[in-house]
Amino acid sequence: MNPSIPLLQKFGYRFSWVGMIGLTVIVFWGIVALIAPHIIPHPVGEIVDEDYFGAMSSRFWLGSDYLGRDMLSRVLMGARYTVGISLAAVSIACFSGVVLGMTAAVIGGWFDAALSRFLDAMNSIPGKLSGLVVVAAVGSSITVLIVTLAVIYTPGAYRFARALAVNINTMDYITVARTRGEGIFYIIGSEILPNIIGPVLADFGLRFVFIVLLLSGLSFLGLGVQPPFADWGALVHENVGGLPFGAPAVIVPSLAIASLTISVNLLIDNLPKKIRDRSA
Amino acid sequence: MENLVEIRDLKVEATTDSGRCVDIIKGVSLDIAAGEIVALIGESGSGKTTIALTLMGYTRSRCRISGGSVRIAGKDMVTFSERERAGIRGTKVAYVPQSAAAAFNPTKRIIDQVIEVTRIHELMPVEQAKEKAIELFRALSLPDPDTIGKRYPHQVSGGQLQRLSAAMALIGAPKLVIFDEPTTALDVTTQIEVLRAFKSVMKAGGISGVYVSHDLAVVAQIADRIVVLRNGEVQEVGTTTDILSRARHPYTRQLLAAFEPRPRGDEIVVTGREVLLEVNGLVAGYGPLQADQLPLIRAVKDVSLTVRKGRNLGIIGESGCGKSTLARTIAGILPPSTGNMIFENRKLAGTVRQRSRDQLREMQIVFQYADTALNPEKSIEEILGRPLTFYHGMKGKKRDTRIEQLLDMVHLPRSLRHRRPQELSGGQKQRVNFARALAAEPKLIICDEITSALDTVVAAAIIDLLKELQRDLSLSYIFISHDLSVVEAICDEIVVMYGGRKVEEITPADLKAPQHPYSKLLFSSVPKLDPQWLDSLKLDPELIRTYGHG
Amino acid sequence: RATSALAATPKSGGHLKAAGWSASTADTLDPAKASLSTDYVRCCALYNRLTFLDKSGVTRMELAERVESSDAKVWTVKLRSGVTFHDGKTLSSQDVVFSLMRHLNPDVGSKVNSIAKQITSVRAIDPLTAEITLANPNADLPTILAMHHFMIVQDGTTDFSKGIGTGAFKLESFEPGVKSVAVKNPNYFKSGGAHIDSFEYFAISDDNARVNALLSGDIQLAASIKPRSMKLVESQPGFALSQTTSGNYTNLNMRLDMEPGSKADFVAGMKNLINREQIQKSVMRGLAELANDQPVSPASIYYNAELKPKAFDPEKAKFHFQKAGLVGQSIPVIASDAATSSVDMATLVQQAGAEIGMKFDVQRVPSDGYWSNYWLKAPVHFGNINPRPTPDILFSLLYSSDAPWNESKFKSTKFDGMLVEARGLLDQAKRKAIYDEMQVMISEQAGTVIPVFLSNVDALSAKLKGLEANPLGGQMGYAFAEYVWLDG
Amino acid sequence: MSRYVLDLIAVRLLIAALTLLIVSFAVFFATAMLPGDTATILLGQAATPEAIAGLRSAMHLDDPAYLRFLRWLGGLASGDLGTSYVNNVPVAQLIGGRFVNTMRLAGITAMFAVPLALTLGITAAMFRGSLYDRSVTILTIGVISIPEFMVATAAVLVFSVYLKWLPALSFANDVTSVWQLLKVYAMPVISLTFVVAAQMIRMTRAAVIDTLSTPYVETALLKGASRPRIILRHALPNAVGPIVNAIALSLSYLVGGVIIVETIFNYPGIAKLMVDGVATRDLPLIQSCAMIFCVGYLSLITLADIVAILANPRLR
Ligand SMILES: Nc1ncnc2c1ncn2[C@@H]1O[C@H](COP(=O)(O)OP(=O)(O)OP(=O)(O)O)[C@@H](O)[C@H]1O
Ligand SMILES: Nc1ncnc2c1ncn2[C@@H]1O[C@H](COP(=O)(O)OP(=O)(O)OP(=O)(O)O)[C@@H](O)[C@H]1O
Ligand SMILES: [Mg+2]
Ligand SMILES: [Mg+2]
Ligand code: NI
Repeated sequence: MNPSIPLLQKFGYRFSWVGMIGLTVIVFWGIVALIAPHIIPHPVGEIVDEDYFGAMSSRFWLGSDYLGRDMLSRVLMGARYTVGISLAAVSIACFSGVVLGMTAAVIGGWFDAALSRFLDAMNSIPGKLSGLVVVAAVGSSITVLIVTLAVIYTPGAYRFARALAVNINTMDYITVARTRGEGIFYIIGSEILPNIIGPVLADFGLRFVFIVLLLSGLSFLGLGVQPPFADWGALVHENVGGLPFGAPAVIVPSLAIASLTISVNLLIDNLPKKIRDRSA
Repeated sequence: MENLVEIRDLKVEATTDSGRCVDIIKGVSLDIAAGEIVALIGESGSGKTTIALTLMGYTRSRCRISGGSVRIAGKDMVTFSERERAGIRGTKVAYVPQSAAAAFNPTKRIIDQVIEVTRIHELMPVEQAKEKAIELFRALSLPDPDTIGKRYPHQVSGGQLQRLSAAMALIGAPKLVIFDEPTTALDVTTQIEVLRAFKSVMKAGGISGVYVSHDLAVVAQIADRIVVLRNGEVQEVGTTTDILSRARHPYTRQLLAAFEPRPRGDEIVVTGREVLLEVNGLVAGYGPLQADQLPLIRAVKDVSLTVRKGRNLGIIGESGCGKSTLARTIAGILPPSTGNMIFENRKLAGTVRQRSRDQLREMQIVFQYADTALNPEKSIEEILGRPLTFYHGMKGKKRDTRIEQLLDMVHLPRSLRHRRPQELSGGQKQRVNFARALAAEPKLIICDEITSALDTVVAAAIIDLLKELQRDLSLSYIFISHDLSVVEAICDEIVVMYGGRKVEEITPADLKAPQHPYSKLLFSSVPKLDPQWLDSLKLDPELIRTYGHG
Repeated sequence: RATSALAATPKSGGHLKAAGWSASTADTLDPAKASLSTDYVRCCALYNRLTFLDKSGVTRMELAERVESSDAKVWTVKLRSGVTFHDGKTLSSQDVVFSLMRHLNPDVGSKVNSIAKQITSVRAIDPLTAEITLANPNADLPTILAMHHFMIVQDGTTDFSKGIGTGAFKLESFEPGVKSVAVKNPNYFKSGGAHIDSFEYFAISDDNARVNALLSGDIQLAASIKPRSMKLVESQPGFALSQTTSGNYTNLNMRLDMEPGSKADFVAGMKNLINREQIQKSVMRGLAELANDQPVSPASIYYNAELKPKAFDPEKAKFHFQKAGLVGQSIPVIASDAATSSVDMATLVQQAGAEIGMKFDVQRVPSDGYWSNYWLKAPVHFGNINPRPTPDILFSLLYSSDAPWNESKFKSTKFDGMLVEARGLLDQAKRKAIYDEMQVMISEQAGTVIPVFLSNVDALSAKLKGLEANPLGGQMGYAFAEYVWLDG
Repeated sequence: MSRYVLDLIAVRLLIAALTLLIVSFAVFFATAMLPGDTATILLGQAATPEAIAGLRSAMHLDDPAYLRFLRWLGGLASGDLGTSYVNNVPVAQLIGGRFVNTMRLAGITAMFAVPLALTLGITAAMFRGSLYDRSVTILTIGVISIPEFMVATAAVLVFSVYLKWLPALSFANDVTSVWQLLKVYAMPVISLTFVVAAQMIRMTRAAVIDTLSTPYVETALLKGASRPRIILRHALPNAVGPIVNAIALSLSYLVGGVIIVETIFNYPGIAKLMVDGVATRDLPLIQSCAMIFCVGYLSLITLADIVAILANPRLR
């Protein structure tokens, strides 16, 4: 059996240690994102090292980057952008995708058909390309990035949620709610959503990874957060020249990304479960 | 060692969500002789399926055998390794599941699934296995035995599928076959055919059987001995005749009593005879509209009926005759193609959307499957509370009180309010389902087969409840069922449907003498508690040819 | 290291694979339209110019035998005889007329249209003599003709996809945005012709990928690598670097006709705030020479060595900003990957500004469309200027009042007058005196900060010999294919 | 194939045409939003107003954009993809070879990634909750969360620069033997597999687990069937629908989403072509590439639906 956390058990929840680890890492990065400006040892833009791609040392815990800037400071500040932008974008994408998907499933008919075709059309254009076009057209700012990433990933979330909701929509309890005369918002919010939330969250986790990746992909194509700041993906990219030397400047942000995405998925796969006893 | 099966002090425990262990079978002992058929009966959740499955050395996930022994032909299934058990499954002991429809893999042809046992255990060459399967199909009086195997599960009827799953169990020539409620989901006319087929095949092969059911009348036709279970314990064991005629245990008596038909007495004080609902020339169905503005599949064809205040209308007919479709049309879920409805002297629009909130409130529908009619993610409190808030704007304390009243009304403990549907038994779920309809304070409740999935005790309790509530709240019911005794017990008028049409309308007084031939067939197919009933039953072959569906 | 191979005798044969850094479907073999270095390299392999610049910046004759004038206004070009195009046709003065005049036709979309405008007519005098008439005297014409765009193509050519020229290589295949393959031209007019048998050229836009392709042996030359990749190349045996400091620079422009550049103190402050040493050391890792806010590079004979770079002096900068009343105000600075290293430079300025209370809002914009949308337009932005062979071209393109690319909108009638005066002078010493003064004027008055001249580093396999630096740019002024050979 | 499937294909074709139309309009508006046009971009730093005007008229870019777009759309109806603004080459010719390259890379990656992902997904489901299952989950997430360019660059460093086993570049046209094909494609395929496998693994695992709890799987178990038999014969055929859907979605990424891999391995495919098109505002090229991506996506999705239907006798 799964070892679980006794404290939560008291409140009627079971929470596996794997999920706990995930949560801890996420909370850690969340806190870092919040307090980063106050704890960074050097300003992110300042060149403090004579050398570049410096190794870890007591002065620069995580070495220095391609310009000789302090990597620790840059990674800590990068958390703000990666965590902030990705989380915001994935939340918007999943929220709108799921709401639209459920609505389409419930309303059906031409609304469903039109929306599905439209979003299919959007989905068929590769994300990096639409990102490229949008950012080239309206410039790069945090808001633009969030909205663009969200728009790119909405159709996918829609497709996924709609498929789930269509199944739920055939259940009798939805019919019951309808014959009661309930409105669409009650039906999607209170009847359908609780039944698809599990897979939707799992999808959220995967989509989060994709958004972090796309963000770094955009920085590869020269778009993204404004200097001197950089998200982790951009940090990896700008320092990828240090790879042959095994520079921490490229390894550390990669690890940071992996730690965050893995944790989000571990947490989602191991969310606290309410303990329900059939015979209790 | 003369008994084929010897179960000694069997204990099965389950691990609950919180990691607690609960005993679900508490020391059951049981013998089955070679060639004997033993029935396990008892209410839902009494452990019938669990015991039956231990005979194959199998328990559902999160359960395990915690003590005792299950010996089959001298070998203890409990101590066997998983590999040894697999060797016995299908060859020595075989299982006919409760719902054949779910037990067949929808993507594979029937014949491949039927002969799979022979391939797994390498019993015989494929060709030979197929021939044997066809023989079995014939023995089980399946139509087109040579070709039926080439079909997919969804291409045959429920009754046929149930017999096919028996063939699947019999192909490995097992010594013991376990039938888990094989006829519960079938209508009476089909049930007879299936029971007959089972009985003759078992007799012919001298096979032992375990027959799990909640229906005493069915069990009476097929079993040599009956084991009565409750809460994972054996209450009483005896030969079929003994149990039926000389039951000692009070619970057994209760089961028997519940089976006694209790026709609707005249104790109901009917205040008026005004018309509540009038339905005229209703046509409804599924699929795209045809040139004549009617749907492709017409499930309800020109049905008219009247429900009066304080009186109940029963609708019976075989599976697929359009009962549910009619109910859904009246409830506004499925818009009618033609015909009109008048409710409380006002015209009733075809769809829910066009009906007023009051009209919706005054007519409630209770679905057949409580499992799918209750949202698994909501607590009982939320389920019952929503119509209260929605129709009556109740909140907070007032709503809580009312929820408790409703739970009292349907005889459910108040402590249940925080549970979720999957934590309730079938009967409890159906009561919640019904309480939700009551919460709206309706004038008419359409009950679509609400007792079909329940055991007789619980079903009888629900019928009593309906009657009681009708007295207190002056309701009317439309009561849909394939089970004649239930309809008889509660309805003032009965409509018999066949193939989407209303073939006859009868009052309980004429019950014993229906006019329409189909009604006659239907009425005569209801099993009796008499063990000889099935063997002595002679149905008009002409009727069967016209209305049966082999 | 590249120079050590010079003494060796060239070997014939072999297939050379080399990679530049940018390519797109816009790749062209039309010299007039050439815009990317890849285009230059291909054109140099396929065509010839009338003149070219050698490694020390001296103008030499190529297709022309002589380019002469008595007044610097009417020039006579005498062509070499017996030069044939790849398709067998003989080069004639008519081809020269066509090749030069097409730059004046707006339909051609020539990149040197504005320079070509000083040509009023080109006439064929006889099959091997052409006469070029200029609007105003310009003693630099022979050098101007050495620009890559003025390659000689065949008279009447409209379809350039065949790449028919007089060059050392004949085109075998060309896919825009993918690659080109050319084989040695056996009838090349220069004795000996090219050393290598065939030449494959393409672009790898990712810097690390380009270096890795070289190190793995897939290519023999990776053009223009980043300073940071040098360490890796140096650490591997069998590879060499070739460094060229030409006149290429990335500059910060402050438009003098707009806030905040219209405040003289802002411009002065910025010139003090830019840390040239740090740019040279940290951003360019030493691959740069300090510059002094004017465009003539130290490699040029006209370079004013007296003019010293301004010192990094935040206090003085602060004084100027305070005087301009700009402290505390947020000033947008536009940078882009399109202008080499501009983002890093901007970050340095931003950091230095932060220390004296100046807030610079660095906006990195996409490279895509940078030149048409931001460059010359934004109040404070970065530019990147490729080397030009003469001060006259630089000044008239970038600093005269009517210059098409007057980045800071610098206007001075005195400057304009001096430009015209120097242009007509055939006496080099007199011109240098005038150019010296003009360099001082730009450095003091224009709204441009030119912190450093960027070096170009090409990485190559040690087997590739004969590559020399050239003031026109990396890859031997883009013309290496004709001169290099493969050893072993 | 039954009438149902044929009907479905017919309807899908109609819908596809409609979707393509929507996409082309969307792409048109997006392109129109981009600053600058082909003339200004081509001239770059040399873009003086007269030069721009001249080039524009020479390239016939004077007409309003929507007119040019409608003309292109008209041409498309007759199968003509138009002519590139930038180099006057028919778009079909520009795309031709690169399209083949893209399909080849996608095909080889699919041949490699799909079986791998299915095996991992199915085995993870089989041993659900085990250490193996957990490692597969963490590894797949870990692997996709490392940026593509990092994976690709690291692979090149190791296999090309240090070990010198594989070429750093993948020019598709140099291939003459199978061995060479393997060598040339090894690294791009590995990098792409990293990217696309995760989603397929997760979906496969989830779908198989879903079917493992069905009564017919229990029936098979009670027939004495072995674990592999249960998974392969009973669970898998019923999980085909969601699995092929996930495969289709992942593969559609291989058609248009591989810019980074194309860039790093200098592989001439259409993703890079479209980026070029965007950079030069080459409307016919952009549109044609978008059409290809859209057709690729739609055919994959439709194919997935058809496979799902064929796998389910109830829908056949
Ligand atoms: N995994 C489990 N955890 C806890 N309790 C369980 C679990 N599985 C079954 N039970 C309990 O075991 C008891 C016996 O269940 P079983 O399925 O054998 O009943 P049954 O008599 O076949 O009922 P039915 O007529 O509804 O099929 C029930 O009370 C049920 O609640
Ligand atoms: N959604 C649907 N689409 C097409 N046909 C349907 C649909 N639902 C039911 N039918 C068909 O309509 C007919 C009547 O079905 P209905 O559900 O009303 O039967 P029923 O009398 O309630 O049967 P049962 O006793 O099995 O519940 C059947 O032949 C059925 O196959
Ligand atoms: Mg059971
Ligand atoms: Mg029904
Ligand atoms: Ni029944």
